[in-house]
Amino acid sequence: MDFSFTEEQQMLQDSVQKFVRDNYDFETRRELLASDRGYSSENWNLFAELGWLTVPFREEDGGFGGSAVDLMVMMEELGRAMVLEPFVPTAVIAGGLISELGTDDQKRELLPRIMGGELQLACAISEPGSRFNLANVATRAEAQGEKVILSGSKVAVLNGSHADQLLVVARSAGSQLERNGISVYLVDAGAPGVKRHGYTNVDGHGAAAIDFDAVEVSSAACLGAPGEAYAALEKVVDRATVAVASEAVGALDSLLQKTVEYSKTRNQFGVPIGTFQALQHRMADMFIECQLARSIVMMAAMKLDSSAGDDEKAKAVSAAKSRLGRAIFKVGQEAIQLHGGIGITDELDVAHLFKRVTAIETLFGNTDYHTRRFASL
Amino acid sequence: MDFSFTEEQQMLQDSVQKFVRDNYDFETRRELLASDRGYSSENWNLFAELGWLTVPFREEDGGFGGSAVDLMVMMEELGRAMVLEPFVPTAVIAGGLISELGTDDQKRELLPRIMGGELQLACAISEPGSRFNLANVATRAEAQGEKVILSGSKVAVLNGSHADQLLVVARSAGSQLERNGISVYLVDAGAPGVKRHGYTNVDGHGAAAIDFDAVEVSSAACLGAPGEAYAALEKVVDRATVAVASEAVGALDSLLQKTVEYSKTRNQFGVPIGTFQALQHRMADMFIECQLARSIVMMAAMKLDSSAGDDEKAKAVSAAKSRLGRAIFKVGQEAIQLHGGIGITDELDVAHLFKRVTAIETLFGNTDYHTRRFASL
Amino acid sequence: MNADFTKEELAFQHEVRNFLESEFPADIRDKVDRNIRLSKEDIVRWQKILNRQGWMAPNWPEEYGGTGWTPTQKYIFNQEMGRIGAPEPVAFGVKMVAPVILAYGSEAQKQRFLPDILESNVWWCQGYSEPNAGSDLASLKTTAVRDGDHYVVNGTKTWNTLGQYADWIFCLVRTDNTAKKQEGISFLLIDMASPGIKVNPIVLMDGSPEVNEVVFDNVRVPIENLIGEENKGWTYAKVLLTHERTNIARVPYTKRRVNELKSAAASRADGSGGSLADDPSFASKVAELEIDLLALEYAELRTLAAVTVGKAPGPESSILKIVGTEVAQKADELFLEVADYDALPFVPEQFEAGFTGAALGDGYLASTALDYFNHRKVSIYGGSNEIQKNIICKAVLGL
Amino acid sequence: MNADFTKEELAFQHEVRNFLESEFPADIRDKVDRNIRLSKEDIVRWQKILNRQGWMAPNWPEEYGGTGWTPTQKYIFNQEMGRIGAPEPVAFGVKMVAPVILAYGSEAQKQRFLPDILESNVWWCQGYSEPNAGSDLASLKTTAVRDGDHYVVNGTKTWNTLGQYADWIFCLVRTDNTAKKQEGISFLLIDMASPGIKVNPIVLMDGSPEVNEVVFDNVRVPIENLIGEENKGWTYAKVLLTHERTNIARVPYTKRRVNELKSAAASRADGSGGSLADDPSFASKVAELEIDLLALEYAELRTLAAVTVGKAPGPESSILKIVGTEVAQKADELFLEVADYDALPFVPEQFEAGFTGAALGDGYLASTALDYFNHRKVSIYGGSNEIQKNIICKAVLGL
Repeated sequence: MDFSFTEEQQMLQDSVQKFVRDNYDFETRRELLASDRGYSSENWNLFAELGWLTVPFREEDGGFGGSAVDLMVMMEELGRAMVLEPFVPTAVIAGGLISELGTDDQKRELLPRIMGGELQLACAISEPGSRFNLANVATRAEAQGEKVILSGSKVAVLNGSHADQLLVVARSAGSQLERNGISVYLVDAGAPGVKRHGYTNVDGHGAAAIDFDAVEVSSAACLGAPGEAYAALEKVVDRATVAVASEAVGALDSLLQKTVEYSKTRNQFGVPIGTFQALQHRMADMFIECQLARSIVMMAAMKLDSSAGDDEKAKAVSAAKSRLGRAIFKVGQEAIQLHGGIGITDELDVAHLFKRVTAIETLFGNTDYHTRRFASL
Repeated sequence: MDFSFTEEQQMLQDSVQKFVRDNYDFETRRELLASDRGYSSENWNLFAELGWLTVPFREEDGGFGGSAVDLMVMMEELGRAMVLEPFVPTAVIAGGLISELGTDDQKRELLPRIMGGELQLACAISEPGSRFNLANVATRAEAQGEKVILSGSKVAVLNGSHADQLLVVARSAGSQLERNGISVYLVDAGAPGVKRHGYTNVDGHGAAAIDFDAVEVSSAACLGAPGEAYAALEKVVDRATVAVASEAVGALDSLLQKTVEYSKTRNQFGVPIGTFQALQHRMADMFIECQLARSIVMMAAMKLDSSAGDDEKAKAVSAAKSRLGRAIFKVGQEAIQLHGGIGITDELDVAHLFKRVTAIETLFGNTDYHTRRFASL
Repeated sequence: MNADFTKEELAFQHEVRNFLESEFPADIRDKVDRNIRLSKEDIVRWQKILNRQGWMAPNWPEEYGGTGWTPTQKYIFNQEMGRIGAPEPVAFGVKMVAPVILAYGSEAQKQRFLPDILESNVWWCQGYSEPNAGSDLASLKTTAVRDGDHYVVNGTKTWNTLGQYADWIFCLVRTDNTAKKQEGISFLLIDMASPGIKVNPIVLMDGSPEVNEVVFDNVRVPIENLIGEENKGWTYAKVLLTHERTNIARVPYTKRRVNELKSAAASRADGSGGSLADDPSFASKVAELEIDLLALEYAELRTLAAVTVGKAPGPESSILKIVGTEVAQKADELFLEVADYDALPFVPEQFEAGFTGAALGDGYLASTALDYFNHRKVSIYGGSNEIQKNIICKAVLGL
Repeated sequence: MNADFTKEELAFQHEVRNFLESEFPADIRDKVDRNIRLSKEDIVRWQKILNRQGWMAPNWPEEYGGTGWTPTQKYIFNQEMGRIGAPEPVAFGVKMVAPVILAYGSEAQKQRFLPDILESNVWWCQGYSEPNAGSDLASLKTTAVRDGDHYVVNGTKTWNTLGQYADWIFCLVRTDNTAKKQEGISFLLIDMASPGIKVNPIVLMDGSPEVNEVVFDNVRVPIENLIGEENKGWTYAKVLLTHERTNIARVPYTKRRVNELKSAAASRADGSGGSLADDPSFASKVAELEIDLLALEYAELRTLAAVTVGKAPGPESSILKIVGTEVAQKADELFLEVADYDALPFVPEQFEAGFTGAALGDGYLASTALDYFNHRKVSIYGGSNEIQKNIICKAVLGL
């Protein structure tokens, strides 16, 4: 058992901290939000140059090492500054699926382009009514000779509007709730029959609802063997869950820090509001929530990297996301409440942190979902 | 709609307030607790003289009027002083069942003796494993000619060790969880085959586990028609629920009041602890809980007396008990915490109030049970 | 004590319900049902209908156009309005400035201002808060300096709700800098068309165009627009804040939200073949919310009953503010749970009349995150919940 | 970062588990399993077994009998002790007075007192709190006045746990009335057999014979029983309070409680034909508790890791106290829910060895209300949770 960072992790942390300090103040971020893409392609290229896009990948695939703790270190710092670039959709989820499921040829073809910053990807998982159940897939993949025809509707596709290529989770066999028969296909975002309806989420991140209307792909577009994708999908989504959870840990820390600072400067009744004991104890409660969230997310990342079995890993991730969810409600709401009116304006970074962590509470399964998943494993 | 007390209710309240002021200070109560019976027979006679034992009964049966609001008014005052005399088991539950189910002869025989203070009763309802489900009755009542043979085990029989007679809920037909086939029999506490194991509950109230080993009673000992008792049992238990809930409302008020008073006199760090804003706001939260509990228990009492249908009445009672349960945990725990060490000693009335309200949280269905019952109705 | 309505009360309920069913405009009702933002015109049109019926100002004395209703009737009226989703009249005129004018204004002021409020000819907004005077309202710095028969007003008011529509603003202004902070404040009515007033919109985190900053730069206000005595404004505002707590708990509104929540959950897939409403743990959370709401409703009814027998509602009504906002915010949280990913898209224009883009997700649910964000305000405004607790501690518990 | 135990750590875990399985006396284990109160003899017997193994004082320096374990080894040891239900050594000697003697005592004091602690020959108790000095511990009033080569001690100590068994007591006493309140306090060791000491039991609300008041009436204490310098006692006590937080979160204990809770729920009827463990809403509550415990465990491990790399655990460890007690109390609440009516009987003697009366209800569950009552203390003692929050505010958040 060991709780210290490796030298590489320490360097990674320093590197991300330097980037957000130099490139991601609140005003710069507001400009990005207002831009067409909603994030900066220059930043993305910089991520590639700095080697960050290699972080989720194994060394044998040309990556940094790919541990969950590496991801955690990086995401936490990105979370503090609410970085908008689609690192999780492209590198963690899509990259992760290619890494887990892809043939050697597919990996050789795609992974270097991801790590080089040349490829934006999105993974179409959820469907209307599927909620957080990864096995609930109605989108069909029908084989027709060497072709496969994809039909169905996907929602909440992160980075869906800007991705060059899409990974589509579709059912090549089995009934709607079955784990068997699920496949992942690589589809060109501009392919005939792909209808993207792009929008921005409340946290400023881009997403899309995408209809696949008899979209034709080659059978070679399937990542690995057809019908066998469920386990990898669950594993990759668990890893993405730890990534956004780590991001939230950073964001919650920011919320706490900004609230404490504000309470020291905001005067009411002739004194800083931070001198009111009722508010002090509530900030202490926020601190406790932040520390518990950090501890359990760290636990989950460490478990993913450990020799534990699949169920134990899944259980650790659900424990973390569930506990984090409670911290998100508590710390987020208290940060706004203690800021008072100014806290609910779009002018203040606190409101944006609050929106991002609230979105993360839902992403990849909300508190209640993960509490039950924990109990069921 | 009308929220004012009648003149009779006002007088009843005054009468109980005077009694507890004159007869029920904490030291007197401690002596009663230490006595063999655990309550005072003189007090019981006084209850009869003052007419309190007529409160639960209809005017046509010689009672005071029998409204749930009457009961509420009385129980709240008894609750403030943690009165130990078994008013609920004898007058509200047993008396209520006789009143609801009994034949005219049975009422004429029994009700005047209850109202006169001559009879102590207990109702044996719960069984091992039945939890709060009134239809879960395994105790059998087998007809043998003019006789009925009762066999089974009862637990948590309030006032069971001192009652002169027992009302036994038994199954004369049907399977264990069925509502049909449930009857109530009047049994002499000293009848052959009745084995009482008396004990004191954590709140100082007497109770008993009672085994019925082929106890023989006359078929005339059945209250009303055999097999038809469930609806009346549910109704009477709902009324008893409002009675103990009202008692808890009084006790919670006492807990709040004593906590606020203590906080004004207990000095730490050179000032009364009641000047610490963190504690002040927690006392404000206790006050809010007390008011919400009071409001919803009042609602339930008013609904029981209204023209609402059975389900709406049951739903109102469950709403009240559920909300009260949350108030009990919150106010009780905070009262102890704010008192600090002295609060957990047997010396202080606060600990006794805490124990009583905690017991009430369980009585006739805990918070969770009533939340679901509310949702299911 | 009696929970049943009397025959008269039942008849009144029937009357209100019939009126609302027939007179609440279908197009506005449809917007409410679809969660489309109402326009100023919608609001004014509906208020004029209410006024034609004589029900615009139940809280006013009958001689000035009030209804003369009992507290139970007011309760019934609010229940029925909430049931159908009919909006209450905007509070700033009828519920906030009017009671002050009624209690402390001159007869001339009453004649000049009240009819236009009743008839919705003039839209009022509130000028209390300032950037540095939030919970500590009395520390406000906007000054009104006497200059002949005018006051000259300078300063900045904030959290001004719907000020973009307003014709008039009622303000607390400082008329004496030398007195204790509560004692140098006056209550002034100001025409928003006066030269020197600038309204700057404040964008909230949900993107809603709801609140503003109002800047006063040497605005000249005739002295006849002063209510009551100079330097007594704090007392006027405070007395009214304590007494005018009708429907502060917003039970009818939250009841409607909870009903919408339950029907949304009933038609919402749980992802595993069932409906969310059948999920026992979700059902328990909804039940707790309904139970809280019931407790709140009876707490409010008890307060109303106390008023009936002549008692002032008193600081206990701070409970209604605290619990009313907490319950409403809890409903928002449960909506988030129902909506899952459909809560997330930020397309505020889809809630504006005339939006023709493709709807995202389950129509109604697509506003849930925005509602959750927007409603964080309710525990902050109107005297933050922390201030309400201070009031309970001081005035009720004697701490 | 690595969650896996090393090969050496796994071997150590194996060694500890084997030792406990074979050496933890079966009769004591049976009492623990049946929730029977342990006698003084039970406790001393078990501590002597631990000491024979050399594991009595993992927190001491090796030269005085400590184990030299890494923080991970200590963690493993605590986990294994908790798993089997083996009680930790009573803290007052080995964990509370000993570290003070080790850090600030003279060599003579170390030689005199430490071996008897290690060998459980002397039972220590604590004399910190006083009736009027609770959270404000430094306001204590018990005086020690120098008289020749003795101190004469007068005053009253309270919340003295298991003092009825104690041979010695360590006290904070006031030796200078003129100094600031923290600066006139000394740390004194007192033989409980000294004339003038009276131990009065305090009955707690669960009826347990656990705490006492200790009255000192002109008790003469040799000056060689003073630890360190006169008037420096507060510093000694405080430094140790901050550093000696091993296992303050009591994770292994609560883990065991949660496992007992789950097995109780599994065998408990829900009243409608099923088992309580299958009830989804109850299962969610248990899951939340387990998750909280996991978060707490890793918060503690992070603190231990910080200690390993030489950092003081610091005021963040106040979290461990707060959350550790809250989680334990939540488990008590869920036990109440499992036990329903079986929680209520008050028959404390059924938890004493040799009780022969009829058991009431489901044996183990019959203590649940008493546990719930008794454990209210944990958020009060050892620096109340309010004091811990004050520490966080001041030392961590800079408020």
